[in-house]
Parts: sequence; structure tokens; C-alpha cells
Amino acid sequence: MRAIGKSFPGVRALDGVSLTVGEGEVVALLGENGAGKSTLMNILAGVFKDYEGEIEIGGEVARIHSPKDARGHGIAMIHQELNLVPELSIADNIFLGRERAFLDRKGMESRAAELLRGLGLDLSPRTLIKQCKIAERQLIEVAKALSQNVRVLVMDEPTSALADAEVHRLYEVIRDLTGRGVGVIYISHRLEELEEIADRVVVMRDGRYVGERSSIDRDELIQMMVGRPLGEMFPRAAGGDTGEELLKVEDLSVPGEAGSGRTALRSVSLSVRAGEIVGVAGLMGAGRSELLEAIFGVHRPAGGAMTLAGRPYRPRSPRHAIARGVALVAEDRKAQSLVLGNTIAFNASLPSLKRFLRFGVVAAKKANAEVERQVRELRVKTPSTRFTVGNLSGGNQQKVVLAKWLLTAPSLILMDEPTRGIDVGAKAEIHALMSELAASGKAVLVASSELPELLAMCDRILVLCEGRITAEFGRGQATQEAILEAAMARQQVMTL
Amino acid sequence: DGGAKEKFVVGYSQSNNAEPYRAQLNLQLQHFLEKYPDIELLPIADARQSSATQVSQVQNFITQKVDALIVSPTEPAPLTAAVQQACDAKIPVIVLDRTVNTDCYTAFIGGDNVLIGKKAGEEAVRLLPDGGKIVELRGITSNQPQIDRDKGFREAIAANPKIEIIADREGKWLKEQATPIMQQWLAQHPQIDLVYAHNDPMALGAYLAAQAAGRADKIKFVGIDGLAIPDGGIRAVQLGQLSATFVYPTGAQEAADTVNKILHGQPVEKQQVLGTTQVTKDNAADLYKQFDLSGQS
Amino acid sequence: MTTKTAPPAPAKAPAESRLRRTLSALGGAQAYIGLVLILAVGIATKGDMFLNETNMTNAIGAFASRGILAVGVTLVILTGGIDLSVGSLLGIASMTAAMMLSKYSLEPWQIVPICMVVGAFFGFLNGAGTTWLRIQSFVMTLAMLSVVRGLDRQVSDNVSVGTQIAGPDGKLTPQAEAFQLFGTPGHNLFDRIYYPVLAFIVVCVIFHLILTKTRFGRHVYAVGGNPTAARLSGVNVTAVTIAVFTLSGMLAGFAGPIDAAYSASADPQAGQSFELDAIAAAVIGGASLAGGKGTIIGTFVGALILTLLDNVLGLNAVSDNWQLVIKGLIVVVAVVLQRPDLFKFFRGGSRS
Amino acid sequence: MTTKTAPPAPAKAPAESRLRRTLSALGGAQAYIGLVLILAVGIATKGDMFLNETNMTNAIGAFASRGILAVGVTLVILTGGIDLSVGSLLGIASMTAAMMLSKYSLEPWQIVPICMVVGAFFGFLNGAGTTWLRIQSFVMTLAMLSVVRGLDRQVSDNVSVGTQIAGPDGKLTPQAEAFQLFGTPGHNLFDRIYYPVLAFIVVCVIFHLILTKTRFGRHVYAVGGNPTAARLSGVNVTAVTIAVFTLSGMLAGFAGPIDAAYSASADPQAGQSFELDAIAAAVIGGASLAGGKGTIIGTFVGALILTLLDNVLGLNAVSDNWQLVIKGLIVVVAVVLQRPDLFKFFRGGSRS
Ligand SMILES: Nc1ncnc2c1ncn2[C@@H]1O[C@H](COP(=O)(O)OP(=O)(O)OP(=O)(O)O)[C@@H](O)[C@H]1O
Ligand SMILES: Nc1ncnc2c1ncn2[C@@H]1O[C@H](COP(=O)(O)OP(=O)(O)OP(=O)(O)O)[C@@H](O)[C@H]1O
Ligand SMILES: [Mg+2]
Ligand SMILES: [Mg+2]
Repeated sequence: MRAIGKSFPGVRALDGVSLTVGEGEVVALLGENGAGKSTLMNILAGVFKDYEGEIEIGGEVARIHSPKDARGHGIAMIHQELNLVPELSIADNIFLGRERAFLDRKGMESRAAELLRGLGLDLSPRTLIKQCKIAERQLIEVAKALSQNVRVLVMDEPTSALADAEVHRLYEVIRDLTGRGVGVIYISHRLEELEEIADRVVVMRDGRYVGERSSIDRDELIQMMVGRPLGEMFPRAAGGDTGEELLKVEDLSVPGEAGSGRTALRSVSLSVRAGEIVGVAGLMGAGRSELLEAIFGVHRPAGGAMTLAGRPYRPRSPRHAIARGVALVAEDRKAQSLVLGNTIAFNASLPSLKRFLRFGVVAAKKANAEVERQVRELRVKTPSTRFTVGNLSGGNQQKVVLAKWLLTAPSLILMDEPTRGIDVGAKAEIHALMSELAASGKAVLVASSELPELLAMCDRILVLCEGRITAEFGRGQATQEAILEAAMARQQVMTL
Repeated sequence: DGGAKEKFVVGYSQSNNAEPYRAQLNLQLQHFLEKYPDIELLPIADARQSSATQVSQVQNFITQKVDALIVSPTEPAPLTAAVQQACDAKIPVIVLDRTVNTDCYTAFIGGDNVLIGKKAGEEAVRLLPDGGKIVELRGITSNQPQIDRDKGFREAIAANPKIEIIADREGKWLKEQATPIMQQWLAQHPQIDLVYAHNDPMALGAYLAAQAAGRADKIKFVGIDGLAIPDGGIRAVQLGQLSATFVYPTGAQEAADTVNKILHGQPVEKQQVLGTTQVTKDNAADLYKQFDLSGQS
Repeated sequence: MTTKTAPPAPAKAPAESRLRRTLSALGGAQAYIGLVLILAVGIATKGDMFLNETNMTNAIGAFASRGILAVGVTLVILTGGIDLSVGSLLGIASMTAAMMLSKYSLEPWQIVPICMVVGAFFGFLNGAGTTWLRIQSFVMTLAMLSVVRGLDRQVSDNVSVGTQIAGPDGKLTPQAEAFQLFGTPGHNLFDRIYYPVLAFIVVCVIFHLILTKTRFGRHVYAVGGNPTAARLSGVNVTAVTIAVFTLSGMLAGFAGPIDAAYSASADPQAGQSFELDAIAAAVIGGASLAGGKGTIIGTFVGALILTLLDNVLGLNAVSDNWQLVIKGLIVVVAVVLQRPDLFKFFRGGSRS
Repeated sequence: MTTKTAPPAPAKAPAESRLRRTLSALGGAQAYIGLVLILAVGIATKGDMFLNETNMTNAIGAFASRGILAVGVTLVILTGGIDLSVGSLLGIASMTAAMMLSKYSLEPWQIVPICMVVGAFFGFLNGAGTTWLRIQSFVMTLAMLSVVRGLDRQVSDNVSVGTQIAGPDGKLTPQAEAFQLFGTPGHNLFDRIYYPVLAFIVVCVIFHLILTKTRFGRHVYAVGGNPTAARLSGVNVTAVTIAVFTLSGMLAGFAGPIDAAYSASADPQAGQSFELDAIAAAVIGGASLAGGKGTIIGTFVGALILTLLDNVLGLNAVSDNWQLVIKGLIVVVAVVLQRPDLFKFFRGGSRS
């Protein structure tokens, strides 16, 4: 790709960016949120019709102006946001756009089953996407890309919803591909992944090419990305003094739901003190999200009891939870957190509107000012708070979600993969923010698939497996190995 | 100041152009007004069965300062105020076919639906000397003509106590509605002697159903409207599908004459109630010729 | 436009942004292109005959009851639903009004709240069905359309009920006299103000304020934009949904007496197919049937487009068959012209 | 069911899964509950009078043209759009058929393709408007409804055109005689097969196969389920959208001659408000107006529910007013009973 440029109304997203990928090479693309990585790759994959510059493949100029063109040149892309059709089966989704005029169901299904097995997914190809979990969906996207005869594979944050075990399987798949001469462009904010998989790292900033390195030196890369040196990655000092017990969960049970692939929770007990950060670890489908959602009043528990700040706590809906000072940064920002078609100001103020009511009328100025402040504090890259959330880059959307919950001034904040898709710089900021929240006497319960993050940030780590708590570690006791072992302490054969 | 002007403009608001009867009325009115070269009929405004639309149409005509106004109300009450407005604006109004609830118009011209219903009932009594079972297909139940056609009919058949109406339903004036209703009646009632439909299309829709069930020759069909169009009641009587139908007079000729008189300051009769003509196999051909306008104008 | 000739950039910025903010509150200038075109054609072809108070009052008055329905329907559409029952609800409310007047001689100020309660009751059932029974609103309100029409016809015994009730002296009763003010053409409130037009405008203003200024309004947009996100943000999605259907029903109830007065009677068929006009007004005004997008101002403009188009075509004595054709074409043209992104190209880099 | 009496567990498993697969291809057993209930009520109250070939043929025949429209509308709904113009398209096609027959004495086999082309042409315009001009399909097809109705009335001069054309000998012309087979009650193809019922079923089968067995079918679901995903997967969203509208128009064109033959005439108002029945059939059959969800079998069941409900109520001589009420209520009940998750509770934890 040579001298690629792209403008959106009001935003110059790309400016003269060039990038080359060799056969069998893994090139990592690195940059802050909103640097233009996804935009660049979308151009390569034919998502945008118009752009400046030109693309060359195998020495010849390729005109790519539609996804079909891209496919014709052997380019496949796993997009940052999941792009599957919920009402269709896995097999249908994998082959969407490439079916024969008269469907060959058997062939499609057996090929799909093969691909799924290759990725370690034990799902029937006939399962509907809407019944799959997010992590499963992300792997299905991978399967979809693999099913094509690719020369160049673009992966835009393929691991943002995956836990370690699945990530490693993905590496194997990538190595297999490069062995066959496929070029891979890999976008991720997890630097440790790059060390493992990338041959070369290209760094972008503000829509421009900054430089590239073949050896991976974290500090240098961060310096290139952010434009300034960054202090310690996980700044949290050893557990300070914690306060009163804020949340106590006893024997919480939530029935599962077959239709939507929801895991059941089986008598989970835990407690979180004010000023404490508690981590929740587990494999995909362990029920981490369910646990946080249940505490937030999303699911109706079948048994158990909760206390919040010493008073019984039986949230019948998120509304009640919010009223009691609980906030949930949900896992899927697009589906669960944002009204994509509306503005930043609208989204960020939605749960805290009550604060801005004057005579039953929303004091829009005051609300906007607050949002403005919060958005600036979190360094959301946006022209204004009136910008449509859907047009922000993925990481910046995540920051808006955080801003939205911080505005409710919660005393207990539940975070489900809070740094998913967030760049290193912003991640450090969010970690600092978590420490700050804890220091100011709030309680934080955070579920994350990134173990280093949990190990560095948390005072305690709980491990979930199949909806049960299988281990609890204090600060300093936990190691990645110990957590993984607890996370795989299965008690029953998975029933799918 | 009648006669001072050289050209008179007349507006006509029709309740719904796309009913065969009203299409015929429009055609006839245009035809008969052509006889008066100094009268210009604006394009006929079609309210498409909406009273609100029709009120605005009347108001539009008032705004355009027409010299005379003809209205065929969709419903009596809603048009009353609009006709009153025209009257206040000193525009002479001819109410055609259906009434309004005010006296402030210049002339009313229309058929007598109770009378027509009565004639239809008398014909039924004649067709069923030994009594019999009748089914009745009604127009839209809340329409005044429906109410009147039903009333007159029931009054007339009371003459023979052995005649009874065994079922009645709303066919909404539509052929397509009438067919399935008649099919259900045929399934329910082994004996049906006569179908009385409030208009010809419904009678013909019922006829189609009976013919399919092989019972058309055992049942008499009586309709109303008697239009001289290929698809109309007169032809159906000629073909023996209907036993009889009754011409519901369009009043077009009378309306044309009345408008002319009004515009030239001549006196007109305020209430012009028109009679009906029974269409039978004997007079059908002549009547068709008399009312058919397709060859003229 | 003017920006090129304007003096130094910093000075002009605030003024421009204020203008821009006002415009965007009103939905952007393009939203009015369709309306302006129709007004222009009306003035060009008929001049004063078109552009005078009486004609405008007549035109808007004829659409007022449907316009009020359109406001309610807009609320429902904003949450991602649809309300097909408003025509029937208007029908039963107009019947209620006429019966209250003719049977119980109630005063108009007693009749209106009763009608609103009747409408709100059925609207509430719509909301309950869509939320608690989780029936698609299209089906639920289509069923309600049928049920309420049946009830309307049953209570009225299929006979239309007049509202011009004469007392023993042959004159209108005081109540009937007062009721005429609700909409009988030619009867005005306080000398020159025609009530249906006033009521329509007031309803638009109130609901515009509710949608833009209150928490409820934001919740409506949130529910339509992303119900899951709304729920997880503490919005009571069920309550909001039920509320919009109830409000839609209530507005239909409010429009009922206007329709009855306008027609001087309550016809058992009154309001039939009004829902299509109401939805059309909302959608022409920019509301998206997918939910989350639309404004009351847009709906108001949409309603004006529909009724003035009728008026212009009628005044120009276009034949009715061609009116149907032209009306369809102009609606398409108006919608295309009004699309916010049409002139993006010309406005250059500005965003909105 | 039979599973309980079946021999050892391992042997029964595959059979059960085959049964389950067949059922799920047919939309799951619950999808038929509404229909079964209506059949049960019909048989309970009227026995043989209800359940016999003639009555069933009559009932389905009366709905056949609307049923065919419903199939086309289902395609459009599956892509997330809506088609309100089908009633008007049926109208103009029925008028075309009657005029071809009466003016040019064309043979039926010539008339049908012409009508289909006429319908497809307007359907194509619907598709072009929604994709190229990016007008919401609700507005585009509402405008088309108006335009086409205007044209229909104009070409027919507002007069209905009969299809029973007598030759000089006073008997029906051979063409008119043959045309009757298209739907005039009592006229059957090959002795006993009533053409409208046959045509409806054949259309259902063809489109069921297209949707389930072909690439185009997958793409229709993909476009409705997630247009972005579809586009990024290389599906030509524009072409698919235009195709479904064109097919919907074509089916309306196909239904036109059936409607004309059924009434033995083409009325300029023919097909008015048929779109609501067609959409209702699709939605009762489980199609989601949000797109991506629905089946032709569901639509077929929905159509049967609507027409048999009418039939049962009619045979039981329920008054017209109460019919409206009961019909609305039963539609609600049927939709609730048919919801796939209603019996989840009983089926236990299976992932189905
Ligand atoms: N459709 C759009 N309309 C307007 N602006 C857009 C649009 N898509 C992207 N942008 C802008 O382009 C810039 C680059 O976005 P892009 O998604 O490429 O960032 P990214 O590097 O992938 O970030 P992240 O790591 O957060 O995913 C951002 O400022 C974003 O707001
Ligand atoms: N169809 C669906 N629609 C919406 N959300 C879904 C759907 N299926 C699964 N989810 C959500 O995705 C998540 C599935 O993950 P789950 O809670 O089972 O495991 P987990 O331990 O949170 O693992 P991870 O977060 O890594 O996936 C849950 O939050 C669940 O509610
Ligand atoms: Mg990105
Ligand atoms: Mg999770």
C-alpha cells in the first residue's frame, strides 16, 4: 500500500501511509486508539470505495473498491467489530458471499466443522450465531477468514475477546498460515502478543506512518506510538488499606439459558471491600460476565443473597443497581453499552440524567460541561461531544463507556474487560483511574482475560470455572499458572 | 345578476370516483353539462371516501369562488358545515344523491333509497309467491343508503309472512367481499331462495359463488344500481344472472338542468326526489341503450 | 454560502455556530426544502388564493386530527415500534365524544378528558401487549385496530351519531354549540383562532419540549437506538414503551372530539386508514422506522407537506387520478431533497 | 409423542433428532398451534360443514391472491424492508389482465407473463428507490401505492372492466372461457384443482426452496440480519434488495389475473388494503419486521390462520362487529402461542 489517504467529514483519518507485507510474514500494526489502523485495513479489504493512494499486490496495481475486489485478490479481513448474521448458522456465516448458486449444505457443513475443530471449537456448524458466545463468535470470524484461499490476512484485534488458551491456538493457526506463504497483518493492543507472533512492527500515529522495527522493544514502541515516554505499565502500588466490606455475595445462583448460550452461576460467594480492586479470572464461558451482570441486576437470581454497604441488596433491574451506586462497564460496547447513532454527550449522560434535572428538565448545558470534562480527562479523541459515537474508533468508544459510568459517581464499579481494544497509553490511564477509584474508597470488581493486567492491578483474584468459584488468591500469591489451573478445574463434561 | 356573466364555473365534489355508479354519474354529468357552452365544469374532485378530504374540497371550491357547487356527500353530517360555508359565501349549492343536515342549499336531487328497497322487496314477494328464505348482503353498515335499502325491503316483504331473511352480512358494497360470504351461506343453508344485495356488484359476487356450487338456477338474485356498463346490472339481467335490479338514478341530467337554471336566475325546485326503474329481462336492452354513454360525448 | 465573503475567521465562528445550532435543533435547513417547494408552487400557481389565512387554516385544519395522531405515532416510532391502531382509537374517541354529548349532554371540557382516558386505555393495552406479551407492535396494534373498530361499531350500533344536537326549542343545545368550537369548519375559538390548528400546534410544541428537554425524551431515543444499552443504563425500557403507546393512544383520544366536531358527527368508520397518513407524516419528516431517529418538528413539517400538497393540487384542479400519481412522486422528491446528506457535498468539511 | 413408547434410548436418539430437524425446518411445532386451534374450533363447532374439500377450497381460494402477495412481502420483510404497494400492484395487474382480455382478446398464457412484467416493473422501481435514492421502503412503497392506484384508475377511467366477455353469439369467447379457470369460483383446472389454491401452494413451495436452498436465499437473510456483515462478506446488498422488491412486484402481477378472474372483473379499487392482510400473514407467521427472521412456511400458516378464522367466524354466523373484535383477539392469542420460547420452560435445557 502506498501513500494511502482518507478523510471523513471533519476528520483526516489517514495521510500518506505506506505499508508492505511479504509472503509468510506477520506484520503488526500498532498505534493509539484512533490512529487509523482499522481505517487503513478497511481500505485494503475494500470497505471504503474512495481513498487516495494505491495498492499493489504481487507487484501489480490492484484496484480494490469493494469487498468483492479484495476477495478477488486473496485478501481476507477479520474486522474489529464482529460482523456475523445472528439468525444464520455458523456454516452459513462462514461461507456467506461465496456459496454456490444452489447450496451444497453437506459440503459447507463438513468443511465448517473441520475449520471449527482446527480452532478448537466444539460447536455444531448448524448452531445459530445468536446462540454463540462472544469469544466463540470471534473464533468463527477467524474460521470464516481461513475458509478462503487467502494471500493476505488482516486481523483487527482478533484476540480482544479471547482468553490465553484460545489466543495460543490462534498463534498456531497463524504460524501454519505463514508457513504456507500467507502474509498476515495483525492489529493488537497487547504488546506481549506482538513479541510472540510478529516479525515486524509498523507504528502509526494520528493517521501517519511513524516508523517500523523488526526487534520488539516495548518502551521504544510505546514511545513511538504515544509520542512520549510512558511510566510504569501497571502503576498500582501494593494493596493499600481497604475499608469496610461494600459488597457481599452469598451463594448466588443464576440459571443458565440455552437459547442465548448463557452460563449458569452455581452458588458463588464473594466480597469486595471499599478501596479494593478484586479481579475475576476464568476461561471463556466461565460465567464472569454473568456474575457481573447478576450483581448489576440483569439476571434474576434463583437463590442466594447480596448485601451492599451493609444493607440487603436485591437489584430487580439495572435501574435499581444504578440507584444504589453500582455501575457496569459491559463486555460488548456496541451491543450493550452505546446508542451508536447518537452523540457522545447523549450516551455519556444517559445513566446520570437524574443528576442534571432541574424542574424535571434536563439542564443540557450543565450535563454537556460534565461530559466534556470527563471526556477530556479520559483523552477521548474526538472533535466534540456532539460527535456520533458510532464514528469513533473502537478504543475511543470504550472510553466513552467509561466516561458514562464515571459520571454516575458509583461506589461499586463492575468492569467487564474494561481495556478491551484500548491502546497501551490509554490502558495505563485506565489502570491509573482504577487505582484512583480504589484510593478514593470505591470498590472495583473487574473481569478480564488479560492475566497480567489482573495480576498487576488486583488486591485479590477470584477464579471462575463453569459458574463456580474454584480458587481465590491474595495479592502476590497468584501466578498465571495457578490461575489457569483453577480455571480449568472442570467438574463436569461440557454439555453443548 | 344572472346572465350577466359569459362563463360560469362549476365545481363538483364527488364522494368516490372509483365506484362504478359514481363513475357513471360523473360521465353523465360531464355529458349533460356540455349542452350548456357557457358552463365550465372544473375537474371533478374525488374525496376518495373521506369526509375530511371532501370538506377541504368544498372549501377549495369556495376559495376559487366558483359560481355554483355540486356536492355528493360521503356522509351527511360532516358535509353540513362545509355546505353552510358555501351558502354563507353566497355560492349556490346542489346536493346530489345524499343529503346534508342543513336547509341552506339551493336544491337537493337524489333517489329515494327507502322506495327502491321497497320496490326490491315487492319484487321479492312476487318472485317468491309461496314464501321462502332470503339472504341479504348489506353495504357498509353505517352508510345511509344501506340503512334505507334495508328498511324499505323489510317493510315490503312483511306482506308475506312466509318470507324470512335467514342471514344478513356486511359486504361493504364489494364484489370480492360478497363471494366468500355467499359461499359460507351456501354451506350453512341447504335452502336459499333469494339473494338481496344492496348493489349489483355484490349480487354478482354472490351469483358467482352460487353458480360454482351449482345452485344458481335455484336462487333468484336481486340487486340495485342498474348501471349501463358492460360489467353492470342491466347486462346481468339481460344475461339472466340477476332476476331484477333497480336503476338508482344518477340525477346527472337533472343536476345539469338545475345548475343551468340557477346560474341564469331561473327558479328551481328545492327537493327533487327521483323515482326508480325496475330492470327486467324485457326492458333491459332498451334501458341499456338509453343510459349507455360510451358511444357519445 | 456567506462564509466566503465573511470577515476574519475567529470573529464569525460564534455567530455561525449559534445559527448552526438553532438550525440543527430545527432539523437542519434541508428538512424544509420539500415544504418550501410546495409553498413556492402554491404561491406561483395560485398566489393569494393559496397564501391567505383562510386557505391555510382550512388546509391545516383538515389534517389537524391526523397531525395529532402523527405526533403520537412519532413517539412510538422513535422507540422502534409502530402504531397502526391510532385511526381506530380516534374513531372510538370521536364516538365517545358524540355519545357523551348527545346522551349525557356533557360539557366539552368534560368530554375531552374522558376521550383521552379512553384512548390512553387502549394505548396502554398496546404497550402491555408489546412488552409483557412480547408481541411485535405491528401485530399488536393491527389486532387493536380490528378490535377497537369492532367495539366502535358495536356501541354505535353502526349508526353515525351527530353532534349538532338541537334542544326542544329547535336550536342547538349550549353544549352542542360549545362543542362546535372543537373543529366545525367556520367556528372559531376567540374570534379568529381555529381550534384544530391551535390544538395541533400546541401538541407539537409540548411533545417537542418533552422529547428534547426531559429525561423521558432522552429515554425514548435511547430505547429506540439500542434497547439493550438503554436497559443497562438504567432506563426502564418496559415503562418507556408502555408510556409511548399510552401517550399515542391518549393523543388519538384527544383528536377524537376534533374529528367529531369537524364532521359534525361520529361515524363508526371515522379515522379509518388515518394511521397511514400519520405514519407517512412522521416518516416524511425524517423519522426512521428502525427507531431512535426523528423529531416532532420533522413530523410537523411532514404533516404540512401532505396537507398543503393536497391543497395545491386541489386548488389547481388537477384531476384526482393524476393527483394520486403526482402526490406519490412529490413525496418521493421531498424525501430525497430533505435527506441531510444530500448537500453534504456542497457544505464541504463541516459535520452534523 | 412417540418417543416415550420407543425402545431403548440409544436407538431412539437419531430418530428423535431427525424428527426434530424436520420440525425445525418447518419452523417448530409451536408455529402451528394457532392454526391447529382454529381448525379444532372449526371442526368442533361446524364439523363436516367446515372440514370438507369445498369449504377449504373456498376459504383458501378467497385468500389466495392475498397469500401470493404475502409471499412477496415476506421476501421484502426478510431483508428488513416493507412493501405497502402490493395491493396497488395487484390492482393494476388485474386491470391489465382484464383489458388485455377484453380489448385484445389475448390468451391467458399471454396475459399472465404480461401482468408479471408490469408488476415486476413497478417492483423494480420500489427497489431502485430504496437502494439508489436511499428512501425508506415504507415511504417509497407508500408513494408507489398512490402512484400506481392513480394510474390504475386513470387507464380504467374509474370503471370496472368485466372479464366475462361474450362473443357475437352471446356466449363467452374462448379466451374469456379459458380466463375463468384462473379463479372464477367453480371453474377448475383438470377437473378438480382450483387454480388459485394451486397457484398459492406452488408459489409457496418455489419460494420456500429459493429461500432455503439457494445462495440468493442465504443472501436475503444476511441482508436483513446484518447488512454490514453481508456487505463485508461480498454480498451485493443493492442487487439483493432490488431483486426482492422486483420479485414482490412480480408476484403481485401474478396475483392480478387471479383476482380479476375471482371477481369476474377488474375493479379500479381492486387490491385496496390487501397489503395489510399480506403483511399480517407474514408477521403472524413469525416474520420479524426488523428483518432476517421469517419463513415462507410461516407465512403460509399465517395466511391460513387469517382466512380460516374468517371462515369459522362466518360459518358460525358471528355478527360482523364481533367478528372484528374476535379476529383481533385471536390473532394476538395465536401469535403468543406460536412464539418459539413459550414452551422453552417445558422443553428443559436443550440447546435446540
Ligand atoms: N465512518 C467514520 N466517520 C467519521 N470518522 C470516522 C469514521 N470511521 C473512523 N473515523 C475516524 O477515523 C479515525 C481513525 O479511526 P480508526 O478506527 O481507523 O482507528 P484505530 O486506529 O483502528 O483505533 P482503535 O485502536 O481504537 O481501533 C478516528 O478518529 C475515527 O474517529
Ligand atoms: N446471544 C447473546 N446476546 C448477547 N450477549 C450474549 C449472547 N451470548 C452470550 N452473550 C454474552 O457473552 C458473554 C459470554 O461469556 P460468559 O459470560 O459465558 O463467559 P465469560 O466468563 O464472561 O467469558 P468471556 O467474557 O471471556 O466470554 C456473556 O456476557 C453473555 O451474556
Ligand atoms: Mg480499530
Ligand atoms: Mg465475559
